[in-house]
Amino acid sequence: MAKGDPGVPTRGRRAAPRSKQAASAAAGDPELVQLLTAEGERIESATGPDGTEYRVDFTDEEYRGLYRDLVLVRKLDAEATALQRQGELGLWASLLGQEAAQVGSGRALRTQDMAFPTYREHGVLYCRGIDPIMPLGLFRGVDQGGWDPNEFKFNMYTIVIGAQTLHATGYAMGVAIDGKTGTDDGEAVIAYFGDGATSQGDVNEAFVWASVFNAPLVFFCQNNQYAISEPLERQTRVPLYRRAGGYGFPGVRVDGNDVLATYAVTRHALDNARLGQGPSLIEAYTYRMGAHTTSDDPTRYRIASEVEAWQAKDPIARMKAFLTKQQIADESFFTEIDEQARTESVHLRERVLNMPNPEPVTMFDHVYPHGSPELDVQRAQFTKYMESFEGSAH
Amino acid sequence: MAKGDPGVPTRGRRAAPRSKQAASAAAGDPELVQLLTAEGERIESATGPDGTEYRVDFTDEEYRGLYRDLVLVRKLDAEATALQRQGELGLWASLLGQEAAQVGSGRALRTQDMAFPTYREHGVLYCRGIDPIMPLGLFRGVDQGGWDPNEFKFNMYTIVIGAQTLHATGYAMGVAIDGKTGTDDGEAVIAYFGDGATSQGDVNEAFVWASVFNAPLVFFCQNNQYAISEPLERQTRVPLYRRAGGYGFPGVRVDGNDVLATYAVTRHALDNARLGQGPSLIEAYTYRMGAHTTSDDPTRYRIASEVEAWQAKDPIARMKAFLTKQQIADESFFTEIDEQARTESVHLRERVLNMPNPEPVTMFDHVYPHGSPELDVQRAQFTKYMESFEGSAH
Amino acid sequence: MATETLTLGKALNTGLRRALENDPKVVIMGEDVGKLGGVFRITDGLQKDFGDQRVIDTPLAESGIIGTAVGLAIRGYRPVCEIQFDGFVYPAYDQIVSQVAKMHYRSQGKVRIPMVIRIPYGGGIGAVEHHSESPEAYFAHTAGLKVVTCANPQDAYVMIQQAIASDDPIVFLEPKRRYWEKGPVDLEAPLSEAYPLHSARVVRPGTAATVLAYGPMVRVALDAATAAAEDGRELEVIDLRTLSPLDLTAAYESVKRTGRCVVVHEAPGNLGMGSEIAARITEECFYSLEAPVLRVTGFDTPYPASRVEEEYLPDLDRVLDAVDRAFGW
Amino acid sequence: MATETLTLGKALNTGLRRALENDPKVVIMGEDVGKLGGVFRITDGLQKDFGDQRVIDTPLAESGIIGTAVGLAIRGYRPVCEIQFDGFVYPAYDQIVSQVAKMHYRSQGKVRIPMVIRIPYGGGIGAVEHHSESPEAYFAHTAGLKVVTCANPQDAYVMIQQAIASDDPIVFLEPKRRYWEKGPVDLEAPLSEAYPLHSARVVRPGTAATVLAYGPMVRVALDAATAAAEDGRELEVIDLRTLSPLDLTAAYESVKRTGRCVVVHEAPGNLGMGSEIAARITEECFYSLEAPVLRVTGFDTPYPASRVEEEYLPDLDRVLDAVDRAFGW
Ligand SMILES: Cc1ncc(C[n+]2csc(CCOP(=O)(O)OP(=O)(O)O)c2C)c(N)n1
Ligand SMILES: Cc1ncc(C[n+]2csc(CCOP(=O)(O)OP(=O)(O)O)c2C)c(N)n1
Ligand SMILES: [Mg+2]
Ligand SMILES: [Mg+2]
Repeated sequence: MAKGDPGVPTRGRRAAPRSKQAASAAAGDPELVQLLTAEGERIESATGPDGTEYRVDFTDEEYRGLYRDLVLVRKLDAEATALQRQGELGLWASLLGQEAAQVGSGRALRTQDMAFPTYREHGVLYCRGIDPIMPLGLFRGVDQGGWDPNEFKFNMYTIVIGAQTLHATGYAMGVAIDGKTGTDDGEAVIAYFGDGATSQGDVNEAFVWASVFNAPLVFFCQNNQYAISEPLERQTRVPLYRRAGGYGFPGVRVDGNDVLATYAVTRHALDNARLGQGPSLIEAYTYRMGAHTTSDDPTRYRIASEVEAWQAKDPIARMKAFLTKQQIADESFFTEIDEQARTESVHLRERVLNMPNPEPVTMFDHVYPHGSPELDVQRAQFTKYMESFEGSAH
Repeated sequence: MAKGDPGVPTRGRRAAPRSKQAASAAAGDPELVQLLTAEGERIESATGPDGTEYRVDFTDEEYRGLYRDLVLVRKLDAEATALQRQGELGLWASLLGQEAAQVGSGRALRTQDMAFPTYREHGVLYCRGIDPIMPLGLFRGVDQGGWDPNEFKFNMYTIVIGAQTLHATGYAMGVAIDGKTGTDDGEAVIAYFGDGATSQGDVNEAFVWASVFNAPLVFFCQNNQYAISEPLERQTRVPLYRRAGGYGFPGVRVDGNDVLATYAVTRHALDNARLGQGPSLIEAYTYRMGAHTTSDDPTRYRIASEVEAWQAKDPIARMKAFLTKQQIADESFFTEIDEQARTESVHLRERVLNMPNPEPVTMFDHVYPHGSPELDVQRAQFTKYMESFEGSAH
Repeated sequence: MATETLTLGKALNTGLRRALENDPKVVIMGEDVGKLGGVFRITDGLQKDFGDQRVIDTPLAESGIIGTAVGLAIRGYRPVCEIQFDGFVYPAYDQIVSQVAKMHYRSQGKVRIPMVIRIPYGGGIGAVEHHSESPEAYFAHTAGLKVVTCANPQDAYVMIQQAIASDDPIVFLEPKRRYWEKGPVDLEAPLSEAYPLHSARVVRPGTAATVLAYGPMVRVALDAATAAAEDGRELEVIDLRTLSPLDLTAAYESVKRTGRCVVVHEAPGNLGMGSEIAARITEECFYSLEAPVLRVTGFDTPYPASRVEEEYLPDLDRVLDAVDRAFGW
Repeated sequence: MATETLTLGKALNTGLRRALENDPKVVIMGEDVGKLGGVFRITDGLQKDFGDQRVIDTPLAESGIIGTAVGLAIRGYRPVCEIQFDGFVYPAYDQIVSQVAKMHYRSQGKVRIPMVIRIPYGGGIGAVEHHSESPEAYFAHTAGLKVVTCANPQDAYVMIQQAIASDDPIVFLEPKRRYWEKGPVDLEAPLSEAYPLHSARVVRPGTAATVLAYGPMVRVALDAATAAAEDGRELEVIDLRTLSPLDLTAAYESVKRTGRCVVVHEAPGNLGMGSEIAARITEECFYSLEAPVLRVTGFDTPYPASRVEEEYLPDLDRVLDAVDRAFGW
């Protein structure tokens, strides 16, 4: 990243006491790493529980780019929610409120890094350069995920809670076996999961394996405070980032509504991984502003005032306040971004409406790389059966 | 427990500095709780990682009782190994080396406490008052465990690694729902498992649940340094007792070859649990002196010198040295105990040799509490089929 | 007689409420079963009325749900576990097949695990992957478990109570696409006089061929029978209700009369319930069969994307096609 | 031709060695597979010769073994996972049925999981609980997985290499009680010319009745055929070898000739391979069958204490009894 503009603190200046205090004030948690307060105040640097100093050093252009990402992924996400409401998608798992956690971590990835998402990482997917229509096929029911994980270094969505953390661990073990760690341009891997997922056996096994094999892996937990209706207290009685210590690797809690801090913390963890220093756990402390999915009714289990309190910590509003105050961007920029987001979402909508239904017979495709004679028979019978309904059957 | 004799330190005398030092000297680990060194020196008290002071206050009679337990379970275990070598058992999982961990924790249990063992807790089983022949049926292949878990408050052996830790957690949740915690005579639960088991999803899920539900449960991990051939480093890169911190409950490492320290630590943890203070983890640091089971050949994966080093930390030898030095017992006592152990093991052997094979038709018993018409048919067919071989078929 | 019209989901909810009322040892546990009332609202209102120690919101861990329920059962409770969707039962598979199913056997009858594992199952609701599976064969193949499934509100109401009252560990499969279908439910008939849990039932008598179905497919089979009747073919439809143990008494009797049999289920055909049923019926009715037992099932692929599930799932046409084939054999 | 006499276990060991030699992407992983060489020594010596990054000793966690192997496969490796005993595969069940089996389908062919899951299975070795199970139906019912099993050293040597070379995810079942049985193994015949992996094989031609078996039961079927021949009855014995997909071509042809069929396996009969095979053979050979397909299987109980396993497991007498029943139908 290039150097920051004069109005923004740059690398090298120490401001540890201020950071601690500000973070504490913002979230009531002295251990929360924060670089941008809810009011849009920049904090020069913040100290993690192991003493690591986190800071960022962005150009104006880069700050504006992060803002653009945040707005775009929120808008595309909102469009998907609207499409679901109109019956165009079967379901949608919105990222509303988690934009900074996703863009911050997604932008921290380098091209060679591999990501393993859940079903909610539309923002990370966007950062990886994947066409945002891709996950809509899954939620529309026309496919089960359309992109090529190896092309974009972004794996398939995983719906079974936690399963992907083991895949990420294995992949990272492979990176290490390949000798692709230990240098600046080494490869790192990131595994996304939620607060609920931390209770699954698989996730804890992933902790064991990553630690024992010193895998170049960042465990990125978006703690959005809920697993459907279950509040965090149903999964843990201590902050989640502390789980890491029990397995012998570092854990850090970052303000997940702060795109700068999330970026800094993730970048640091990824770099450690690529340098061969093994795994770490990031708990991105954030909030699921919407429903769990479009099928969910959160009014049954949480109160409006809680949502309002988090509204005040909105990741985009604080970034906008910062850009404005620092005169990095003005109204015309914001309008332009809104317009771009609108255009892209209209475009998305049009393409979704035109997404064709798959041919029924394609359900027999890709069950096995090498096929199966049994399935060939079933496919043939099915084809014949379907043809029997056609007026002009062969 | 009644008051100790004059030669033994009693409750209330502080000796913290000495304890730390001694433990450190003995195991190279300042965090190891120890009350009896490998040489049989008593340490007045030892401090756990959370500052808890551990001490014991036994009468001579009680010290001798613990010694008797240790010798007896070792002898009975050796007899079982011999029986296996002679083809009388299909398999045996020896507790050799782990007598103190098992007797110390087993004797710390109160009558109302419930234990969930693995397949190696013959010493705990003995302390629970179960006829030591019971597990031999399982290893002989005549049954799959013969005692009544509710009568003895000692559950069935569990072979699938880690599964019983969840059972223990659920049982402990039931204790809490029953309102049987919060008083001196409350109930507590103990779950046994090995170092290898700490990698299983189930065990980590048990940590989550026990913590979230504040279950009156002691996780008792016998770290015998191996899971079959896999050394501890294959399961963790930090001491296992620290795992607990990540879930928000206390963990402590105790010298598992020290029956006094194991007793003290377990008693303390159980009492906390029964008082409603929730779960804790004990790592009993010990060593599997024998093979994993009689099917195993440990010479393939560990060196003799390692075994020898642990030989010097033998749990029985140090207890004998202590009793001798403190004149709590003399040669005639030791001879008497050896004699008693010999008699009991001969008795055990005789009874094993006379254990009848089950009637084949009993394999249809107890599949379901309420039976099944399908199985009734199979049983009837089987009976008829078997009768067709008899000379005097009906 | 207090007959009310209820959805199948509400009938289950009412049955669970009765079970909680009748036995203080009954506890419900699962993800989101409390305040939310479950993602399908089957436990709606129960935590409010019975408290959070009777209706327990759990951490997100299926092995934990079943494993701790085993412990609660050993402690004397009667846990009713909800697995949120069919496709999420597999993390608990080890606890189910190696512990729940075997504890009674292992202990020679000394330990009972009176547990009910409720699983909404099957497709047809336009869901994403893992939300439309039919895992019944995995459980029915497992000795030590019993497996039942309801197809209408009355059965739902009664069977869930019977399952909870039973000391056997029971996998209780709920046809999720039928949760919203309504039917009469007699809320007052005593449980002791109810139709036995592990019994199949003829739900439409007929003479031409026998159609066996269960859970979500019973409606399809009945619809097929109605359509066939218009063509003058009277199909006998049997709702199997219990998948383990299977109750094929009525089926044997029926096939011996009709000579033709079609089994319908959503699960893939290979090693599905249909295979076992076909094998048994062939053994029992060998000389009565005019055609082999034919199976109308999901295909041997993973459950496909929802936009093609209609073609994946057996429907009226495929049932009638099989009946035709049986007649043309 | 370099034919050597090897035990089945040694044949597997040699096949694994070949696979490691031929493809640097092949990695072996599991509990105790390294220094110890596995509890059955199937991986004996391999870590020593190929290093601990090719033969990986893992933490004690089956879901972890399979889950990380999925990741290694995505990375381009070809993991060969050892599950120590049949009864310990269930903690990995979720990863196997929801990930390994479905990744290729989900990704529309973009992601391949060329994984082999080796499982020593079956009883007869006097073991304690969970060490004698036959879980094949659980996998064969799962679309997206292939399932094979070997019955002799030659097949063991070839099939393990074929399975590793295949891009399909394959559950490779090893008949543990046959590990110590010896037979000739041709170590030089090129893999490309070997008998195809997913094909059954007639191992003894006959005319009177068809006996289908696989894995540990092939020997029992052959012994039964020898005994029957003494009574003048020539049984045709087919070693199925592949359980998913099933290859019943030879069986259909055989049953059409013999009119009688007996299927033998150790797993419980209910929903076992025998059910599927019986159902298919009945469909295909309906007019040739003189008796229903009869199944000789383990009983529908958990695997019993080892002192009665001899009576639990199908043996020569039970096979002959079934053949007699088929003749007396
Ligand atoms: C194994 C499994 N169990 C249950 C579910 C159903 N389910 C889907 S999302 C979810 C909650 C996940 O919570 P969390 O991990 O916090 O992620 P979030 O949805 O909040 O992003 C549940 C229970 C599932 N997908 N997989
Ligand atoms: C789920 C499962 N996987 C594998 C095994 C096979 N196995 C039996 S004991 C054992 C090692 C257990 O090690 P540890 O937990 O340290 O206990 P220890 O035997 O040392 O007392 C293994 C791998 C098993 N019983 N269960
Ligand atoms: Mg969440
Ligand atoms: Mg161990």
